[in-house]
Amino acid sequence: MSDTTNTNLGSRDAILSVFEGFRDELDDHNDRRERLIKHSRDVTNLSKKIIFLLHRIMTDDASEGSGDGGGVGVGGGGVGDRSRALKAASKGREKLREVQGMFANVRHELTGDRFWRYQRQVSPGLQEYIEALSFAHYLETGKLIGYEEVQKSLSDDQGAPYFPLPLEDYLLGLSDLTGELMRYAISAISRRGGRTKAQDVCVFVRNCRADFEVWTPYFKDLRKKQNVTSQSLEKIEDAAYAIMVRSSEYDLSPDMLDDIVARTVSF
Amino acid sequence: MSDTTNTNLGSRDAILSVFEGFRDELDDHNDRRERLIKHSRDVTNLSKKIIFLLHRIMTDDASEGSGDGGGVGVGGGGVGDRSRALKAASKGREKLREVQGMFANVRHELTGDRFWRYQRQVSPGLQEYIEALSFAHYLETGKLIGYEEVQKSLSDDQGAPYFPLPLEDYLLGLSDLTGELMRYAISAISRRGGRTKAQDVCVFVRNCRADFEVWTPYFKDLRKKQNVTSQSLEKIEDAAYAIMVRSSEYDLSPDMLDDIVARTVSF
Amino acid sequence: MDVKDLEYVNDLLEQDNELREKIKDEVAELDKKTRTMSGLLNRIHSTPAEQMPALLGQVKPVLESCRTTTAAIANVVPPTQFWRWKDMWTNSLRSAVFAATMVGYLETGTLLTLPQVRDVLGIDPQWSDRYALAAEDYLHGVISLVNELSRLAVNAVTMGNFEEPIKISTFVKDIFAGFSMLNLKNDPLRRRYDSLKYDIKKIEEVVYDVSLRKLAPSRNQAS
Amino acid sequence: MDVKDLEYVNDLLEQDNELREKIKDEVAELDKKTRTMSGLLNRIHSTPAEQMPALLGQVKPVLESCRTTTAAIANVVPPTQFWRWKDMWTNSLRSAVFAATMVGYLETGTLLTLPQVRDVLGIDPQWSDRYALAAEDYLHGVISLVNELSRLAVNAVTMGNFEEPIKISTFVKDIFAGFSMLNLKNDPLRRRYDSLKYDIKKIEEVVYDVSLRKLAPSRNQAS
Amino acid sequence: MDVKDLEYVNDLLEQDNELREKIKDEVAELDKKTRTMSGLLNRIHSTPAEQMPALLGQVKPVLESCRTTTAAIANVVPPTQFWRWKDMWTNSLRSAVFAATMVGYLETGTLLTLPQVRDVLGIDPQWSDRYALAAEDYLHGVISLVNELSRLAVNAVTMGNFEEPIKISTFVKDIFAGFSMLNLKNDPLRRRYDSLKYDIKKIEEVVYDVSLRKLAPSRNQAS
Amino acid sequence: MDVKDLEYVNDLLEQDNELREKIKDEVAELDKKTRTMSGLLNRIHSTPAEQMPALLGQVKPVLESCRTTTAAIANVVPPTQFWRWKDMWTNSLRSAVFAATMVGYLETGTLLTLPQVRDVLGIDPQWSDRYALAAEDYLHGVISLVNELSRLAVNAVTMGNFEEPIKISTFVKDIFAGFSMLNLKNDPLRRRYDSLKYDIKKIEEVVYDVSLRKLAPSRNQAS
Amino acid sequence: MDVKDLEYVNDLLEQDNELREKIKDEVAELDKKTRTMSGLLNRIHSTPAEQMPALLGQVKPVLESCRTTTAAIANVVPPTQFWRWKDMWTNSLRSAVFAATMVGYLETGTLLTLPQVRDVLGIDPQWSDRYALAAEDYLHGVISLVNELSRLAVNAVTMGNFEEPIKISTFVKDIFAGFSMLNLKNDPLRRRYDSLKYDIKKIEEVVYDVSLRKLAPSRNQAS
Amino acid sequence: MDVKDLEYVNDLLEQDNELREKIKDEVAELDKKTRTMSGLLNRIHSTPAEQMPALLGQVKPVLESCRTTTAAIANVVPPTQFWRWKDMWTNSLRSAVFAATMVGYLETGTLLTLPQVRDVLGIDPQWSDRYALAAEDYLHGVISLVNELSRLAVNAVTMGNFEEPIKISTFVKDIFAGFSMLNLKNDPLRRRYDSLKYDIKKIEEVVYDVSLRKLAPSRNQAS
Ligand SMILES: [Mn+2]
Ligand SMILES: [Mn+2]
Repeated sequence: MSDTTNTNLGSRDAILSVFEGFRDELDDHNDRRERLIKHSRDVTNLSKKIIFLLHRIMTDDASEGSGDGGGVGVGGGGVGDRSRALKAASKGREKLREVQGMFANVRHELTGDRFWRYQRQVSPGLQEYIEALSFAHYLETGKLIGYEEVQKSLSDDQGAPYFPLPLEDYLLGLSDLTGELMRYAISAISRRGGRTKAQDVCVFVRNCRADFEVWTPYFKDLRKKQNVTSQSLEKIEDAAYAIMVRSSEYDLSPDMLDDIVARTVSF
Repeated sequence: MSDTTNTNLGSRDAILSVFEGFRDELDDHNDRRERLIKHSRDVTNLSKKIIFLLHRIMTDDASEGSGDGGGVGVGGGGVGDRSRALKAASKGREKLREVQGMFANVRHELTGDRFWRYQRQVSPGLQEYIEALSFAHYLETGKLIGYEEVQKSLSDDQGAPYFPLPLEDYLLGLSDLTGELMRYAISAISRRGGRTKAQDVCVFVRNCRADFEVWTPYFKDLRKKQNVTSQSLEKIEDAAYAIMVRSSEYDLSPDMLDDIVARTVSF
Repeated sequence: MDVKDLEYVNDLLEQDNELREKIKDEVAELDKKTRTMSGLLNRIHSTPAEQMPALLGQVKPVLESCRTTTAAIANVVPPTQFWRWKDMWTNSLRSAVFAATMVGYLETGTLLTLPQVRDVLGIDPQWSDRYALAAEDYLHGVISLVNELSRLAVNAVTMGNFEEPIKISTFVKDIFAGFSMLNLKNDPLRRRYDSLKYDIKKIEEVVYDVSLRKLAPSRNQAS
Repeated sequence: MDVKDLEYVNDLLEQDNELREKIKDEVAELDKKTRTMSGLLNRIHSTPAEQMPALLGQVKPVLESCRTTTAAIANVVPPTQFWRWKDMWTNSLRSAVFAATMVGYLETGTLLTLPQVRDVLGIDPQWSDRYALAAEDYLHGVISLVNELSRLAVNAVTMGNFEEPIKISTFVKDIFAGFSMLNLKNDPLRRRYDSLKYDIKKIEEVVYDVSLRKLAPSRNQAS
Repeated sequence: MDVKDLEYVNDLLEQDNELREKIKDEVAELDKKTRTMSGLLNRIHSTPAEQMPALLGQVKPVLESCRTTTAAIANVVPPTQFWRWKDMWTNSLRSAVFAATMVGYLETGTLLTLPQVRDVLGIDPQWSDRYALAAEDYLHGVISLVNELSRLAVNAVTMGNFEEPIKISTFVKDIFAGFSMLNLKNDPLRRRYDSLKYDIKKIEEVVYDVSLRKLAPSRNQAS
Repeated sequence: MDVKDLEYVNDLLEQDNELREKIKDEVAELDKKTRTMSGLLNRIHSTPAEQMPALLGQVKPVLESCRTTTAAIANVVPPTQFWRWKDMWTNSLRSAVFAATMVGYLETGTLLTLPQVRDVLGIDPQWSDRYALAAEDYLHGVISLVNELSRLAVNAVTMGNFEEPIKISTFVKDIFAGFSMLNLKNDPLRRRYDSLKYDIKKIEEVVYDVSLRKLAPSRNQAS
Repeated sequence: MDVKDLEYVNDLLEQDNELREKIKDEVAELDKKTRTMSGLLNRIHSTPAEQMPALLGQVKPVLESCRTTTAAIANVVPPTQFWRWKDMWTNSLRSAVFAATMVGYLETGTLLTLPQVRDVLGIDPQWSDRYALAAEDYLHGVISLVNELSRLAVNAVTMGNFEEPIKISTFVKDIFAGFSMLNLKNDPLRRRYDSLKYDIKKIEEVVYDVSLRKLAPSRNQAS
Repeated sequence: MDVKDLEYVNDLLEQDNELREKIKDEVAELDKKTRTMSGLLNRIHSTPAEQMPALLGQVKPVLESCRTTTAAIANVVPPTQFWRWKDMWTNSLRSAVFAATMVGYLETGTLLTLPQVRDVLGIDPQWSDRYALAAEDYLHGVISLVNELSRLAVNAVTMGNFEEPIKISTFVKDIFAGFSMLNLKNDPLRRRYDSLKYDIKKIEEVVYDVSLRKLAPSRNQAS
């Protein structure tokens, strides 16, 4: 707040000096707002790159090595897919730490009541970060990341949050995840074991959509994002359907079918 | 352009190495684009501040000193107004040099064919700069700044332009000037001599509108801006009308009327 | 989403909703008060100078009663969440600032400072992360004051008070000089600041009329 | 605006307009050629393998003739203004890239590199600030190639060619791996890249059908 | 979909269409009448006080003839469907309210109440589930009245009638004070109410001009 | 504006506000129920045929509980004001129609008629001036049913149920034929009806895939 | 504005209104017929080849009856005003073109030319300044035909008719090649033409499915 | 698609394209002229009464030169296709009507009738199926005239011409009364007509200012 005196403003000079205080305050506010907008763009860009990185590792044939197979996370379907998912998650987390560092760097701009003042500026980057983080988390655990875990990722070593995580940004960030999962499922399909993976993602996204539906009355952007989720879900369902139809003509297990195809291609 | 080899892409490895080149190129492009967007925001902000500065000096009673009066520029109406206009222009130019410095700083990002590639990113700041520059120029000379003079202001000491000045940005920047002139005329009216000033601005803006009309078919944003100019012009006309109506009841010169009013106020 | 997380999110949502309802109720209270004050202050345009104190005597108790509502809102808002909920009461608060500064002007002829308005409305500076008077809101209230004073300048003359416009003129020009020092974005404050110029112009016209009626020869002998 | 400035501006405008008209004419020429090639290449879906060389023999002269048009455009565009006018021919150029890479694939089974396409279309790298093949346009052309190859995989089988889908599969997967390396914004290239996944899926289904028809036991004896 | 049910549904849709057409015709009738009245009432701005009764003599028969149309609409609308079709005549009805209250003001200098307007337009309170005058529509009509009176204040002075503006000023301020006691939602009515301030300001300025020049006999009535 | 008339008007406005709040609360209740049903019915896409009865066993109590809410709304709405407040619950009611007809289809393979849906939802035809099921809303609910069934056709196949698509195809084509006999205006209903074509096309493609591969026992029923 | 001129202008406006109403009525008639035909032609997707003639026997009388409506519209439109009112019937006319060409395809397997369609619909070429079949509308109708044939290809296979898709494929590819020779502007026609590619792709996939399973007797005809 | 029919269709499309280009060129010519006239007429706001004839002396040759362009367009448009291409010049033609009626007003103080404007612009009534002045376009031009005259009323006073506003007031009210007798649909013309009220209000306020201060000699003519 401005450092005005407590006497009436009876003269022009008094008014001018008071308004000088307002000017400094407004300039300060605008400059900070600008800095946070730029920061948010940077966070968005880096987060988008991380999402591409995760996709890249998951579709990279070269990294298809031997793995532990099975487990809670993603990629239980094919040999090596599980290890690939873990590799992706670990590489992703490494990069995500860079983003977390960026948030740590603006922590001082967002202390006290300031965070809520600048939430609209912080929000775009924050949501994109949550999208990337939750993608990595899904690859690792096959689950949706919890609110507290996201908040923890935005806290210092002592566990003190850089700023409070708005529920809205948390949910909208997660909602965007379904679009990436659709892309992931569709690319996976053309690969060995990808058919099972697509089914898993289908169930997962269907549940996301159901869970999020309850919250649509509370956040105006969520309705729109739910529509996108529905479209993504239909794409995954159609893909899963196509697999079923193709394989249903034959009396063989999916694995055996995969083997036959693999043999033909590498004749 | 990417440094691809001249052999066919027959293997996955060959393709990957070529696309690695594309990735670097695209990343480079996106990063540069981001930098220029940020730069443009900075230029816009500083230019807006300069416009406020110019208004501030022109309405600042304290700086009302003795002046040379008359002359080609603005403020010929009242004693001291001319000197105030010169002071505003000179302070404005000082600040405008800062903006010019900012353009000089990104010169290397905009060499060769790059300027036209990033024009859309540079444009918002550039137009706001031209608005501020032309305002200072108007205060100093009472005229519209020429294309070549704007281009010169964006050139180094040897006269080499930092980048070519797009005609569109030049005209759209000038078109915005009329809005500021409206504000200037309206504030001037309540001041001694301001009535003549308002008349001058009225004629000036009316001519701007007529001159620009010819170019509306060529630039799609100009039509919209011309509408804003028309509104501004009507506001100035209404103000000039009000002066005429009020003073027409009396058989005295404007100056004498001003004197009587001044005496009453400072009774 | 696993059940624990689902419940966690639902709990957070529930808390926010309750909070929103509570604030809404308190703001409705504040709103009622500012509406009463606007109604009363609308009468200044037909109240002769000598009856003004009586009118202000009606406004001031309402103004003072705002302190209770202010405290009630401040009590409900959680620490650091001032800006989160602020939109809910912004309009009412600006009206309250208008009322406070108008009373201030009518009583003393000067502009109440932001801290003074804060005092009048009972906003404790220590609540700053829960309930505060932001500079922007103070400035909006002051612009409303000027808007209304340009009307008053006209109506005062109608009631035969030829000094008021001149007083208002000086007062408003000082405020305008203050506003000119700000660097504004293209936001509502900027638009309202632009409107100030028209108020000043109107007031100057009244001053002009009043000055010349007394001293200058008229082309027609209208009276 | 004083007369000198007015004329100056009008002159600049006039020059730009003339330039635009000139470019438009040349681009119309290029456009006509790419349309002819698209028409011819549409026939690959019903052309048996042995007649393919004859078909390509019809396409190649048109492709080569693009060099003249290319040179004509490059001659008209002023130095450094490549990006200023590029939108006028972007679509046509991408179609030309598609035609060039399709011919390349059908002849050699490999993907022409950007410099190779540049050569085919007669784009001199030294013109780079007047007329160049931007990476983005090359990539768009390649995506069109993949779109069309997924159709070809289907139609090749209809014509009894069971090897082609497998060849296409390998080729397209390699290209996809390349695309996966890029960091794309939410732009048209990104949307078309997403569409590649469906092409690959379609091709894989064909490969799947073809592989299993030969080797796996069917539930019904459909044939 | 079984045939009987389908016919049932189709019948419902068909009946609605017919009803809509019937109402449309009656509303067109009402609309014609309000347009005639608007045309006539537009002349008040150039009609000297002494000729006003003659002008009102032309408007009143049209106003009375609205009763027939009103009854016709009420006859067509099925019981309980008032709110369903109301939008079709809302604008015309508001114009009729405007005409009725304007005539009322010009004749008696007072504001017709909602029940009085209902009587004038021949709306039977017993029709309330088919055709009624909603509070909202009454208020919209009154706001139109104020809009037009601010114009009249200006034109009366032009015609040399210096007392009318003062009469209008008192009348309008009273209405404004009434409105400010209503608890309006944030809807079109609210926005139009906000616009009343401009009308009042304009009227105050006319009164100011008249007072300043001592044109009206008893200046102090303005308060 | 005289005080009595003012109070009269203000009372009318106040009553409306209270009524709106009451209806809002009841509609929120209905909304919660339809949302729960949507959530449950979303599971049909992953529920094998044999577990469907269990799922419906979860939906039906919720569907039945709508009767209470329905009655509650009907109680709040004043007689004759059905059309005034209808917009507030239109969306929820359409969702309820969807849920009712979906349960109907899954249990009996037939389309519930409008009166049947009315019964299921406990809408008493005698309330018609307070709460009713308009033909338009019934049809919107049915279109939502078709939208969802086209998805179900796909997902049933994924779960290995090859007969469902054929059943759905017959059912949906019957509905479509019914719709094409209605005389629809150019309104949202019309647009949604047009969109049905895409659903039918999709279902036809599923039936095609199943028939082509002789996956369903009695293929010829599809015609 | 002098009275005579005013009446002149008002007469012109009035005549237009009447004319518009008359045309509207006739177009409603045409619209009803095309809707009936669409309903009947929708059955081709479930009608076995041997029953097709019977179905066409139902469509053709309706198609012929269009001649009367056509003549009626042509009678109402004043000479030289074809282009003024054309928008009113464009959609209906395109539907009629679709019906005519669909009947033509089903009966003869060929595409009716523009003059042939004109004959079928009874459009006299001499009416060209009142009622004509513009090239654009003919082409829109033909695109609708292709859209529907891609659906038919799918459904024919479902009904066990494996030769129809191959026939359709040849027919549609021919049309597509024709379209690609037209010089289309960037308008709705262009966009719909672009969408043809999806239909062709779908048909190719059906032919692929049939060929792969050796279901059709003479597979090589597909080329 | 048989080649002959294809060529026939392509020819039709090609002819339309050429025609469109030709008309475009002529309309560009007309457009240039109306823009020049607008530029010149813009000066009326700063031209004292005595210099007005000189200014009109500059406008009139341009206005007359429109006849050539008019004839050129009429020559290009094929008989009976007036309504097809009309949209291309509507805006320019309305500007020309504005210029013609403005010159008419400034010279004679009266409103040119539609046939008079047609004469001025050299539109032969016998061309009615190729090029005509529709009532709608005439009225749009007249509304633009009123818009500009309300500005002129203001600026004339600024230049010390106190009689012009009174002249304008009478002229414009006459036009407004004329418009209010037309039966306008709910279209752009209607909306622009509604906006005339603002122009009239503004002019009335100017007349008010002039009358109040007894600036014009014969004040009572305003009524
Ligand atoms: Mn994303
Ligand atoms: Mn500006």
